[in-house]
Amino acid sequence: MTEMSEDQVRADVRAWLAENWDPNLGLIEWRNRLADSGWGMPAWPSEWHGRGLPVGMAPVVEEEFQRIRAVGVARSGVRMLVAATLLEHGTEAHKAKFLRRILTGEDTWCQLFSEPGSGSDLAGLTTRAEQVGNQWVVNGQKVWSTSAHKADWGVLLARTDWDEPKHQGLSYFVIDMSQPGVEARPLRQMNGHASFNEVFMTDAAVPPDMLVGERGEGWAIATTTLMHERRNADSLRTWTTGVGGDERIYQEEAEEIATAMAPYTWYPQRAGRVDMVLDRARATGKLEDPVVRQEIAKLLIMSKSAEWTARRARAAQQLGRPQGPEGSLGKLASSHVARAAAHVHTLISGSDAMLAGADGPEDGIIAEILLSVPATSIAGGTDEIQRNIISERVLKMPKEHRVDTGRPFNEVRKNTVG
Amino acid sequence: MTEMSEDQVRADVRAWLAENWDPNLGLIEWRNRLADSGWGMPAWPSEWHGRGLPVGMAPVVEEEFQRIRAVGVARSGVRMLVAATLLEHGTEAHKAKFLRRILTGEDTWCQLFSEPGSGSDLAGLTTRAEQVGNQWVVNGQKVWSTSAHKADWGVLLARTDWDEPKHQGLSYFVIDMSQPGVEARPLRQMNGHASFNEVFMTDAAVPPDMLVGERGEGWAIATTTLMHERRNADSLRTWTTGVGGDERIYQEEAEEIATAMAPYTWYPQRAGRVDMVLDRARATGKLEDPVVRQEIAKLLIMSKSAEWTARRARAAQQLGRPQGPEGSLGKLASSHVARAAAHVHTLISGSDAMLAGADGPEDGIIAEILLSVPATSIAGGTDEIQRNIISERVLKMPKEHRVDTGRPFNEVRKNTVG
Amino acid sequence: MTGLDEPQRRQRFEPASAPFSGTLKKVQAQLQTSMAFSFTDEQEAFREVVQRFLGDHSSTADVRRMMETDTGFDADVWRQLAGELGLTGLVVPEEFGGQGFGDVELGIVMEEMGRALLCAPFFSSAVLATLALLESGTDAARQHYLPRLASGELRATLAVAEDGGSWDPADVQMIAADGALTGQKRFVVDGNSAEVIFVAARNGAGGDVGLYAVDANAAGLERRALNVVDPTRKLAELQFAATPATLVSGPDARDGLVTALRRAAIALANESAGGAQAMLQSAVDYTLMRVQFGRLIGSFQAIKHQCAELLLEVELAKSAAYHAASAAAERDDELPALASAAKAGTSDSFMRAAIACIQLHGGIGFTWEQDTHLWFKRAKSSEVMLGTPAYHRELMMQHWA
Amino acid sequence: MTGLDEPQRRQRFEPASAPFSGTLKKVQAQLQTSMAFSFTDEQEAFREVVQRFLGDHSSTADVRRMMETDTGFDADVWRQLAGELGLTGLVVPEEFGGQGFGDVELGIVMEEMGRALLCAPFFSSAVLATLALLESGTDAARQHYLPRLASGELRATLAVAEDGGSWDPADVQMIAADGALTGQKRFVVDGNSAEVIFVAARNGAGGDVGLYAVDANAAGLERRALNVVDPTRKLAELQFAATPATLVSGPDARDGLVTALRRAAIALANESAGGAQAMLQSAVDYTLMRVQFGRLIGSFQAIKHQCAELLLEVELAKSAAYHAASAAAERDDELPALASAAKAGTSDSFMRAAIACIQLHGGIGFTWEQDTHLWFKRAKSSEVMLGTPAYHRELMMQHWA
Repeated sequence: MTEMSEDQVRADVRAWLAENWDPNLGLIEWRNRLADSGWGMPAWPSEWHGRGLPVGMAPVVEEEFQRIRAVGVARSGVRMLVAATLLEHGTEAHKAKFLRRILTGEDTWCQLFSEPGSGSDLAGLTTRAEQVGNQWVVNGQKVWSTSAHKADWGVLLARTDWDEPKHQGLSYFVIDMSQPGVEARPLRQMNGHASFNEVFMTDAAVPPDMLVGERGEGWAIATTTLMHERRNADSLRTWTTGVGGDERIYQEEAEEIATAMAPYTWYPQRAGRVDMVLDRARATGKLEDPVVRQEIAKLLIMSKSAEWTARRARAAQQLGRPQGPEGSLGKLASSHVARAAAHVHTLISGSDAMLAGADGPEDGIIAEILLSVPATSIAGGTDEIQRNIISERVLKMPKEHRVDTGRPFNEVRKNTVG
Repeated sequence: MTEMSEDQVRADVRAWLAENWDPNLGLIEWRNRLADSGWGMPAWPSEWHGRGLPVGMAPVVEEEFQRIRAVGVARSGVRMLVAATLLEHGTEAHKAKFLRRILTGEDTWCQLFSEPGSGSDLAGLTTRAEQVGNQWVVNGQKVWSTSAHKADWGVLLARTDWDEPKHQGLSYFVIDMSQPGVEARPLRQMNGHASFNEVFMTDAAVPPDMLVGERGEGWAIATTTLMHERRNADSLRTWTTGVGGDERIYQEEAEEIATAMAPYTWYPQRAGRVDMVLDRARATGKLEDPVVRQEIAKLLIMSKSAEWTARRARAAQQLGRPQGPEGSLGKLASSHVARAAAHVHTLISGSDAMLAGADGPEDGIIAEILLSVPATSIAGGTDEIQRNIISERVLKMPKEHRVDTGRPFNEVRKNTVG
Repeated sequence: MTGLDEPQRRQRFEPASAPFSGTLKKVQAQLQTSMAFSFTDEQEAFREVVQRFLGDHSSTADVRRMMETDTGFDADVWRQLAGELGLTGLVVPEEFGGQGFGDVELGIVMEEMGRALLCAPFFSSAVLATLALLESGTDAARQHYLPRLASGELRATLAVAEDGGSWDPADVQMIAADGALTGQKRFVVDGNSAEVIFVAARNGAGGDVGLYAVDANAAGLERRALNVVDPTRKLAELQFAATPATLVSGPDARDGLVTALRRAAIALANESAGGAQAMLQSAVDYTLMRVQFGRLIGSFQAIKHQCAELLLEVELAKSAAYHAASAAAERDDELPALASAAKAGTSDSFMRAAIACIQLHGGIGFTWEQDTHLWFKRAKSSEVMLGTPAYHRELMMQHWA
Repeated sequence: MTGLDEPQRRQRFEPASAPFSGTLKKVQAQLQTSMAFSFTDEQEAFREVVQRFLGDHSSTADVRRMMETDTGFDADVWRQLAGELGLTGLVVPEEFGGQGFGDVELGIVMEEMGRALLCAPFFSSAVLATLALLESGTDAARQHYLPRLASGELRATLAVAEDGGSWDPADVQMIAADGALTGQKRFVVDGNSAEVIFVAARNGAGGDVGLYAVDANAAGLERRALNVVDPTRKLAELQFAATPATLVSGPDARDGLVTALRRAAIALANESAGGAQAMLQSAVDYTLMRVQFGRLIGSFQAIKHQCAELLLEVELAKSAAYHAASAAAERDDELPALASAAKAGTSDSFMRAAIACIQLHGGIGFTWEQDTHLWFKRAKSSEVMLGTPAYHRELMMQHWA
């Protein structure tokens, strides 16, 4: 592949779009054209629905799509993480079978990693995959899988070797979610939403060719996925800015977005909605209360300082400077901010803090904040885990004494759950 | 010894006092009479300056002393703890040599347990006592010894056996503080007071008969002392309520008290002086400030709740009920109260919080609070140690993994200090 | 159960060590002479009876079942609680068919109910309505209502707060005219299921606040269940449109209502102390069975230290609640300050304990299936019910400073 | 050092993700267009120069030596700091013989001085007095004083606060009449050693606040060192009795003084951020060499977690301080709010970091011999200097709400 200039790329994509873009196409038909041409994922290899362009060219292509409001490939859920993993670790058969339908949105995927027992200790998982005859037979329970009840396929981490140390006995599979041995049940949260599923696998079957990578490489492969997850944490924002329009393809895209976003409606509330505080205080008259003013000020100082800290980290990164401590702190800071925000919202709402839904302040948003904020200090790594990471990796303090690594998993005390 | 009735005891002491009490006696002369008669320590054995009465009779005797304002035995400093230890573990020679002069106040004692390195880990001490010829030769440094620069004798904990586990290699000695190998230097604190000493021992000599108990029993014996210390933590209050008067003995007692109390003048400030908060707020006009009022209210609720909790513990004890969790919490609660009080005093004082001594609010008391409060969460067991104790002993959570016990002390990493 | 509140059985104490200046000296003098710092053996036995009853009838399965219903309680359990245990008449004097006990025993019951999260109209009927009648009702009204309230036969509630959400009778706007009420009450506990509602209303604009009884079936009364954060405690909005009402207090019921609400705040503080205790216990129990990284999570020092701080928090809350109940039982002068101190202190502690309990459970603690959120929601609602902690701290300062 | 504050070198950023309503939107718009979130390479190099200088001249042994003196500084070090490094003229425009740098560079210097706890009249002379002249002085006064202030030849200070301890010029009571001042100023930083004192006083009772220069040797001026909690920063009380004074501002200097004090508060915030950083570093270093129970205490999880929280605290403080300095350099509209946010945030953080540092040192941390108390005392004095955190939070709300 020869190097192409930005102008050349721009000209190429523009020409192709002029030829092919039609908002009256069906969403899947259009995306098949993207997959055929490679313009949907320009940085992917040309043999797999891409054009083999440098990653830096992707924004150029995106700009041209946006200019004429052309729709891109499907991006919701874990599909992009799965695709990246399969591109890196999958067989040719995997790629042929799955990549196109990931891009078109025809197949939906879920991630089956966490278990009720695993919590902060993912590698301690105990879902079992055994070779029986010509198949893998899977038994176990997974949890925190978004949209598993609608998924066609799942990526599964299961223990295949119990005599290996905990990180070495895991394998990575693709599992067919439509089979009878797999049951996904919605898992309701304390705020009433059910954004996640529990997935029960009872003698579920996985054909041998659905093992990704080698047996025992599961942890290494899953770590790739998790790294993609971290890197793409912000992508939600990017792909949900559907442009909208009356034509068929925009209607179909809007529907797809609505479905994909449904589990996430409470996420902004989880962070505490600091943005609502001043308006709420003004509307309730509490902005005149010196005690409330102090609490608001403390919250705003903390929240703005956390934001500025994140920007310092990003600025250092963009300047290519060594990562300072400020980068590792965002998660922990957000817990403090969310908790303080819930406190301030309660202070502002007074008796109204007892009310939810249509009876509650801001049409129930305040109640949703109060009941969602506890997730911030847990989801994606508890505060306790963050403090471990910060003290060990940033402050270089001694690591916690481990009793669970370096010996056969069979001999390690297993994770339990309440 | 036959059982005596309360009335009989009261009649006896009253008769004896009528015969002997004379406020124009010298303090030491009078106390020698107490030691001879046994009325100074009625619960001590009759062969050692006591009367062998049940402990429950002591208050009866005390009442009779108070009724006619008769002075008691010397009680300042660590003397009573030393006396209790010697009574329990000392030889007859120890008792003959030391007990009387402890009671008369002629000898002053200090405790040489803590070391700069020991901190929370007293048993890790490294002061060395070696048998050289017919003597023990002591080398090492002690710290936090109150009034060591004025002491005639010290009780010393030193390591005699380095191949034993840490708690088993310690021995308990009495050391002559007046010898050249012992140097006591005042240790200044951040609040400017010097209530404690560092004690440097360089080839200090201890005759073999000044070993208390057996070699290697030091930890067990010191634990007795420390238990007495805890039990007598409140005794300071008791014995400092000198009645006063013009007669010779009262003058001498007042002088003795003033000397003994000198290191403790800042102790009330260390606890945060919650009692001053309302008056200070009133005097500065800050009592009108709603924000300050909230902080005062939080402090008072916490402080009163802590006080009520202590009373619940005492009530349960007095009723002979099993000790509830409330008993172990006082120390940790006092740290929170002290810290909150310092915060509130700063809030009330504003710019004046920068000023000390005669320029500072309340003639420097506020500054002394601000600079003394940090000791509350450290002295007598840090907050961290308290949380360990509470979680392990009260909540029955697993004990911290120990790497320093059960093997020769020589192989254990030694305590270091900054 | 006779003699439960015999003052002579209580433990008396020596003076405290730390000197307190100003008005606090007076508080302390009170403490020295009249406050109890331990429960009597009879009170402990009583607590066990209540505990056993709630153990049988208020499992979290029961709580979950009841919280999904409209009325939010089980009529059978209510009958037993009233009949067998006599709890509904606990603080009703014997002359009105009650048990004649005091605020300490009420505190014990509320603490245990907070621990077990009982779903029942106890707080609305046996506390709020009963205390309002006791503190401000006329003799006739007491004769009329108290026996049936004591027996549990009648379930009533108290309606004070309106749109602004204030429980200070001075803020009441609703007006009674010609024996009828017009206007709105909000945050009425069990307002949708109570059979009689005692309503604070003014005798004409700017008039004194009186207490009025309204029958649940009265003409012009519309009741609507509010959508609540805490489904274990039902709240309602009541619309009155020329609804017939009977004055059941003297012409000025304000002082009586204020006292009733203070005693109710103390009862609520004891409930919160019980809730906080349940959260601590649940958190510690969980850390002692949950394994992560091959170890009980309760063996991690950071977890141990959090639990130690939580224990302190809970014990301080209990002390404040017990002490206030004791003050109420003794009709102590410092009752207003101690009630507010207890309300503010315990609701902060309960909230913090619930937050910590979820945190120590990790992801599972955020699920509906796990029980912690039931207490978390009660903590959130008790935090602001009868006034926020900040409001009560300010009230406390008005009495102590 | 040219180009230290070239705005085009600064990093620009994309819009923040979280939407902010009301006035905060405006704050955010500002951020997007003009704020810097990283130091330039030149600024980093400048920081190293300052660090090296302070490493050589402000060890804790130096600090301890200087804090025991009356004037509280070393004249030789002052001369080098002024002459070789030109720090005394850092924010003085080049036309007056200064370096012409801005608040970001001033923040860097103050942060490093806070870290090293330098004892010198930098804050009084090069910050307070210099900024007061810059923001409110007449051209003649600037011509007269700034060159000598910039060269370090002259040490001046600013006297605003009086008995009430307020730095708000609106609270100034002192009256200037017939070219002379009468009354008292307190909390004057280095007021006992400064050669010129710039005094805020009213032109007659109820008159506007002007800035007056008073010579240290002027008749009727009595200076008395105050007994201070923080011996590394000297304060004085000044008594004026018909003391000759020259008006050096226009008739109404209030706005200029307010701006000068805001910029000084930002400088102080950066000093506090440096102090907090020193406390964190000292605490972590100690836990990594101190052994207890056969282990480094830094291996105890509870200690590790405290240090992690402390790091967060310190980084948030630094961000607030840096951001406010950047806003001041850009003369941003939000300067008043950001100055108060930085002052409140950093002084709370510095105090908490100092408390934690003592705690993590254990008993040794409470001794005079160990160095932590030096920063602890600075933290306490900076907490209330130029206004308490509560005062600044209220100010911030007046601008943002």
